[in-house]
Amino acid sequence: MVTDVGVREISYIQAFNEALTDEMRRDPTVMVMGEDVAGAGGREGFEDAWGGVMRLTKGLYPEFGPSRVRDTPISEAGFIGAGVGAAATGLRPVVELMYVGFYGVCADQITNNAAKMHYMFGGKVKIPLTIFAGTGAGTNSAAQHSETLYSLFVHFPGLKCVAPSDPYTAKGLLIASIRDDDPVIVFNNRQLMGLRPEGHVPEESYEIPIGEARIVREGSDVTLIGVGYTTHVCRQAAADLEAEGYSAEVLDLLSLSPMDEDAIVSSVQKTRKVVIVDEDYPRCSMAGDISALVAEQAFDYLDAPPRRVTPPHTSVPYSRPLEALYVPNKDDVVAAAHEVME
Amino acid sequence: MVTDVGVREISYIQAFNEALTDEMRRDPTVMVMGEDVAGAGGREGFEDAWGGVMRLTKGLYPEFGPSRVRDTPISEAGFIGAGVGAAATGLRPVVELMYVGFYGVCADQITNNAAKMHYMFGGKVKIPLTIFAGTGAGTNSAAQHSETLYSLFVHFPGLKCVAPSDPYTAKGLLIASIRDDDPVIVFNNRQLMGLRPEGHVPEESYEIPIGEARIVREGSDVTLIGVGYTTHVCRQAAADLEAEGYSAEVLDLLSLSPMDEDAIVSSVQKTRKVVIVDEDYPRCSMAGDISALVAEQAFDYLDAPPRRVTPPHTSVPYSRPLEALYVPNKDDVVAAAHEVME
Amino acid sequence: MSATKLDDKTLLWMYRTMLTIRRFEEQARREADAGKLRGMHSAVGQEAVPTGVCVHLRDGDYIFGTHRSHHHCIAKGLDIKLMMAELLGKATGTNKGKGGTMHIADIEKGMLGANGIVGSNIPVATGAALRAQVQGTDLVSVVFFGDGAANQGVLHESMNLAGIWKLPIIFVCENNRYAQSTPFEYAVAGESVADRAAGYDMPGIAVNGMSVLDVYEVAGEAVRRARAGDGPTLIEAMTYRYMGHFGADNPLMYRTEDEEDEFKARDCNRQLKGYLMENAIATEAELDAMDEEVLEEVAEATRFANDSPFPDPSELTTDVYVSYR
Amino acid sequence: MSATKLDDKTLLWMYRTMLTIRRFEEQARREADAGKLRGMHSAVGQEAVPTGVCVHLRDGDYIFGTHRSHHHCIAKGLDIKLMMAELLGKATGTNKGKGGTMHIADIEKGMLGANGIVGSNIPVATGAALRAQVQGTDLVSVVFFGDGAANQGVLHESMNLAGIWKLPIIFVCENNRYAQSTPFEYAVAGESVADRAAGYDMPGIAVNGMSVLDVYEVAGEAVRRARAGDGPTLIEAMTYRYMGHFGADNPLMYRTEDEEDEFKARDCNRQLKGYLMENAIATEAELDAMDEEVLEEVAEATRFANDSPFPDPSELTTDVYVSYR
Ligand SMILES: Cc1ncc(C[n+]2csc(CCOP(=O)(O)OP(=O)(O)O)c2C)c(N)n1
Ligand SMILES: Cc1ncc(C[n+]2csc(CCOP(=O)(O)OP(=O)(O)O)c2C)c(N)n1
Ligand SMILES: [Mg+2]
Ligand SMILES: [Mg+2]
Repeated sequence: MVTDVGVREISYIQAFNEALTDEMRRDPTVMVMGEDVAGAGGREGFEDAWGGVMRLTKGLYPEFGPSRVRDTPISEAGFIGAGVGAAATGLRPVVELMYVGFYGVCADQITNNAAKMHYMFGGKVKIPLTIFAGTGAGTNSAAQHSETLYSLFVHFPGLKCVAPSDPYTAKGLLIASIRDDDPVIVFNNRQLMGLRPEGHVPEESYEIPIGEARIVREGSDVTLIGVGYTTHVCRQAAADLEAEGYSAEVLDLLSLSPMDEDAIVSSVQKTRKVVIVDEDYPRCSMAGDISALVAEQAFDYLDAPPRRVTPPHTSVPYSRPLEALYVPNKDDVVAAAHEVME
Repeated sequence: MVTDVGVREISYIQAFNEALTDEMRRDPTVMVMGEDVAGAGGREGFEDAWGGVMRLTKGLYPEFGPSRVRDTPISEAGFIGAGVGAAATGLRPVVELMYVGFYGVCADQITNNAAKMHYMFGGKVKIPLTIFAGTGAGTNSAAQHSETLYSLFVHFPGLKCVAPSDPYTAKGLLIASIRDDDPVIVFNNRQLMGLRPEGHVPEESYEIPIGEARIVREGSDVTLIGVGYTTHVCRQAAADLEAEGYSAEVLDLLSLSPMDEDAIVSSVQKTRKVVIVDEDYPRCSMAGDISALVAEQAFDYLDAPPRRVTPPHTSVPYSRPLEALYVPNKDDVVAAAHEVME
Repeated sequence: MSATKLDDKTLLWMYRTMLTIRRFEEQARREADAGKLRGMHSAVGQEAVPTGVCVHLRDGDYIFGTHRSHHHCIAKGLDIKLMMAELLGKATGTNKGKGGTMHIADIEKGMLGANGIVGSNIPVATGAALRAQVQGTDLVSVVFFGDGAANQGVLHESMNLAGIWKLPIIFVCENNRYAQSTPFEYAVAGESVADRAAGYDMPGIAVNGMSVLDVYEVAGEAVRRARAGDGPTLIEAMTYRYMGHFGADNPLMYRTEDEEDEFKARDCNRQLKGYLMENAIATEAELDAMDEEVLEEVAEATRFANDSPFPDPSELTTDVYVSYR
Repeated sequence: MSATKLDDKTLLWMYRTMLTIRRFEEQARREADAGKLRGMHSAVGQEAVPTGVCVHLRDGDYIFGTHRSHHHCIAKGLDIKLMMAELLGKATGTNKGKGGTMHIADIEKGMLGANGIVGSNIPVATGAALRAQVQGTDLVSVVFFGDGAANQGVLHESMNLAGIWKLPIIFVCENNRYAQSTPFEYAVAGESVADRAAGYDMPGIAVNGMSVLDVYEVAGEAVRRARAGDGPTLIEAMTYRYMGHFGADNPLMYRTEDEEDEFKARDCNRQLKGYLMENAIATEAELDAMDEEVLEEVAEATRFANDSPFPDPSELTTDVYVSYR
C-alpha cells in the first residue's frame, strides 16, 4: 500500500532491513543466519540485543522468532555451508558474512558448493541462497576489515553478485536477490550505510532486476562508471566537472555478475571516453574487466584509452591519512576525466 | 658442477623435484609440508610411499627425514597457517596445496595472513613462504579439481604468483620462489607435468627472476600471450600460423604478480595486435588484466582490439567432449589471431 | 550383537544392496581401466556402512557423500544405469555427464551429492538438517565422510552447530584407516574420531563397519534420536577399502598384505551371506542367484551407459545458472 | 591455589603489568572516545590471563593475539609508547601506523601480532611451534583466542596438528563469556572449551582467569611440558571483559548488571593487590605509588603518541613486499 505523498527518504540500513522484513513476511521459507543477527543468542530479556553489527537485521527476531532468525557461532564455513544445504532442500536462507574479508574461512562453501552444485548436478538442484557482506575502507579498520573483494566472487561462474549504491537500490536488489533461484551475494559498502541521500524509497515491495546497470546522470563528454560506493564518488566528480563545463555521464553498475555489458558499451559509444572507478584491489578486478570490455567492444569509438581509478596494489592501511589516500575520491576521478578528455 | 654435454631433457616433475632437493640441501631452513608429500606418515618400511600425488616431492623424506619433510592431515588451513608462522619465525617452508580448487578451505591463511602481515606489521616481519598448487582442466576431474584460479591470488597485494610453462622454468622459478622473502605461489598445470618438451634444463642451480616474462618465439604480425599451459597452446598456434605465412610472437608470462608490463607492452607495440590466451575463468582474471593493460598502455599502437581466448563463464564439466571444448586450444587461438589480423 | 528387529525382507534388501555395490564397483573399475574415466575412488570393502545406515531412511531424508560415494548412492536407491552413464560422462547420467564420479547426485532420491572437496559436504548436510527442523518435519540428514576428513575444521564447526541447535543429523565417519596413503593413526590425534563427539554434546559411537548388522543397530538408534528431536550423533564405522585410493594405485606401497587379509577375512558381504544362510533366511543357491541377477543388472547398466550419447556441445554452458541475463 | 614458587619480584612484576594494562586500556578508551581511533576492543578485566602466562616466557618464545590484544602486548613487554602511537596511526607506532589496534606486533619482543580474523592466528602460532621443534630449540609458542574463536574450525585443525606432532604450544582460550553479544553457553556445544582437548591427545585445563596466581600455576606447567617436548596444552581461562565488545557499545544490552558485579567483585587487579598486602610483600602505599608511576608512564605514552607525526604519504605503498619489481 502506497501511503507516501512525496519523497520517502530512509537510510540504506532501513531500506535493507525493510526488504528483508517484507520477504520474510511474504515467504515462510526465508530465514536469516549470522553472528549476532538477533544478538544475545536469544537470552531471555535480551532478545534482539544487536540486530547485526550494522543493525541490518534488527527487529526480525521479535517478529519471526528463534527458528527463522538464528544467531550463529563464529563458524562461517559451518553456517554458510548450512545455508547452502538449507537452500538445496527448500529454504531461502539469507546469511550474513559480516565483512567480506572473512570470506577466507568459508570460501570453499561459497565457491565450491554454492557456485557449482547447480552445474555439477546437471541443473537438478537449485541453491536460492543470499549472502550479504560488508565491504570497503574508510572506517579506520585496517587491512583485514576494509576489503572490497567482490572481484573474487565475480570470477566464479555460478555466483551472482550485486552492489547497491543507495537505499533505493539496496531494497530493490535485496528483494530480487532473495527471490532469485541462484546464489547471490549482496555487497554493502560500509560508508553507504549511514548516508541518507536524496531519493524516494517506495514503501511497497519492488525488485531491481539483477543484471541491469542504471544511468544515474546523463552526460555526453565522458562516462564515469561506479560500483557501489564509488558511484557516489562519481556523482560528486560529475558535479565538479559540470561546474567546469563538462558533461559527465554516470553509470551505476549495480550488478557485477551478470554485468550489463550493453549499458556500458552504449554509454561509452556515446561519450567516447571512460573512467572506471572502483575500490577493489586493482589486479584481476572489476575495473580491469570493464576496461577490457570497453577496449574490446567499443574500440572504434574510443577517443582515448579507458582509464581506471582504483587504490594502488596495496593492502588497506590503518593510519587515517594513509587510508584517505587509498580510497578513490572525487578529485582522483576529476583528474582522470581531464586526462581522457584532453 | 656442469657435467652435461648437449641437451639435458627432463620432465616438469623431475625439474621441480630437483629444484626442491637442491634448495633443501643448500639451506637447512627449507622444509616441506603437505598431504602425502612423503606418504604413509613415515610408517616404518613404507617411507616415501607416495612423494606427493604428483610425485613432486618424491625422495625428499629419505634424504631429509621426518622433521623437514612432513606428511600432514587434511587440514589445509592448519598446515598452511603453520607455514605462515614457521616462515615468520625463521624457516622457509614449502607447502603443497594439492589442487588450487582446495584454496577455499585455507584462503584466510593465504590472503589475510601471508599476504598482509608484512604490510600490517610495518615491514618488520617477513613471510618467506612458498606454496605450490596444481591447476588446470583436461584430466576428466570435473568442476572442483580442474580450476586454475591464480587470478584470485594475483588480486591480493602482498602475494607473488608464478606459473612455469615447462621444466626449465619450473626449476628456475621454484628456486627463485624459495629464496624470495615474500610469499610466493607456484601454479603447476597438471597437463604440463607429464610433458617432456624439448629444451635444456641445466643440472646446476639457477633462478629465473620473478617478474620477468620471456619471449619464446619472436614474430612481427601478432603477439600471442600464454600463461603456463596456454604458452604451450600458443606455441602450437604459432606453428600453424607460420605455415599460413603469419609471424606470431609468443610471450610466456611466467610471473603473474609482479607482471612484466614492459615486456607485454613492447611486444604489442611491435606487432600491434594481441591475443591473450588463458585457462582461468574469464571474469576478473589475468586475461582481463592483460587486455586492460594493453588497451591503456598501447592504445595508440593497436591495429585491432585486444582479443581474449578463455573458457566460457562456466564451471569445468566432467564429460570429456565438453571438457575438450572448455580449455582453449590451438584452433581457438589461430581463429582469434586471424580475427585481429584482419 | 542382536538383530532381532530385522525382518527377512530387510536383511535381503541389505544383502542385495551390498552385492550391487560390490558388483557395480568392480565393473566401474573395469571401465576405468579401459580408459573411459579417470580418478575414480572405489568403495569395495565399505559396502556395509551406507547400507546399514540408509536402510533406516525414508523419502525426504537426505544423504551427503564424498569423493568416494558410489556406495552411498546405491544404498540410497539411485539407479545404477544412470550412475554408470554418469561415470562415462554421458548425457543420460544422473548429472547429465557434467559431474562425474565425484559429484553424483539425485535430489529426487535424496542423495544430495558426492563432493570432491574433503569435508566440504559436512556443513551442507547440517543445513539440510536445519531445514528439516525449521520446517517442523521429522526428516533427518546423514553425512558420510572419511577418517581424513575428520581433520577438516568444518567438521568441528558443523558438530558444534548441530550440538547447539540439536539438529537431526547423523555424522558418519567411514574410518577406512587411510587418507590416500596416510594412516589414520598418524593423522588423527587421540585414539578415535568418535571420542571427539564428547566436546559437542552428542554421543560418539565407534562401530564395526565390517558388520552391517552392527552398523544397522547403531544407525537405527541415531536415526531415532534425530527424528525424535534429540539431536545429532557421531558414528565412526571402522572399515577398510580394498582397492587403492583412486583405484589405480597400489595400496601395498603403504600398508601390509597382512592387514589387508585381516580385513578381507571379515568381508562384510561374506559375513552377511553367512548370517543369512545360518539363520535359514536364504539358501546359498538363492543368494548366488541373487548375485547373478545383480551382475546382469550391472551388465545392463554398463550397456546402457556405453550406448548412451555424450552431451550435446551446447550443454557446456547450460546449468551454470537457473537464469542469467 | 599455592603460589610458593613465586618470588616477590615476580609478583610485583605481575602487579605492575596488570596495572599497566588497566591504565593503558582506560587511556586508550579516552583516546577512542575523543575520536582518534575507531573499533578498539578493550581488555579491561582480562589482565590476569596474559600476565600469568607471559611471566613464564623468555626471549625467543612467541605469542600470538586476537583483535583484543593490547593486554597480550603489554604482558609480553611491548613499549606502551609505541603501542599508543600505533593506536593513533602514527609513524612512530610499533607497526609504523599501518596496522593499528587490531594488528599490533613486535617481532623483537616476540609478539607476532594481534589479528583481526577470529581464530586466524591459531595455526600461525602452531607454525611458530613447529619452527621451534624443527630447529631443535626448547622455545615455545603461545596463542590467545576467545570463547567465540573456539568455534572456528581452524582451532580443531591446529590442535590436531599440535597433538600428532607434539608441538611446543599452549592454546589459551580467554573465555570472557561473550563473542560480541553472543553468550558462550549459547554458542559452544558442551560444557566447556577445555573438554575439547581430550579429542586431541592433550590436557585441557579450565582455570579461574580472574586470579593471576591460578593462571600462573597452570600456565607454568603447560610451558614446562612444552619446553620438555611433552607437547601442547589447552588452557581455558574463565574471565570477563568489563567494557563493551568494541568499547563504545553497551554490554547491558545482552547481560545483567548482577553478572558484571559478580565478576568485578573478583577483579584480578584488586585480588592481587590484596594478596601482596596480606602477605606483606608490599604496603598499600607502595602499591598506590606504583599505580601513580604507571599512570605517569601511560600519560607519557599518550603525549608521545599525540606528538608523533603521521606516516609520510609515501608509506602507503611501502612494505607491501620485501621486493617487487
Ligand atoms: C580439501 C581437500 N584436500 C585434499 C583433497 C585431496 N584428497 C582427496 S581424497 C583424499 C583422502 C581422503 O581421505 P578420507 O577422508 O579418509 O576418505 P577416503 O579416501 O579414505 O574415503 C585427499 C587428501 C581434497 N579432495 N580436498
Ligand atoms: C572470521 C571472523 N568472523 C567474525 C569476526 C567479527 N568479530 C570480531 S570479534 C568477534 C567476537 C569474538 O569473540 P571472542 O572470540 O570470544 O573474543 P572476544 O571478543 O570476547 O575477546 C567477532 C564475531 C571476525 N573478526 N572474524
Ligand atoms: Mg579414509
Ligand atoms: Mg569472548
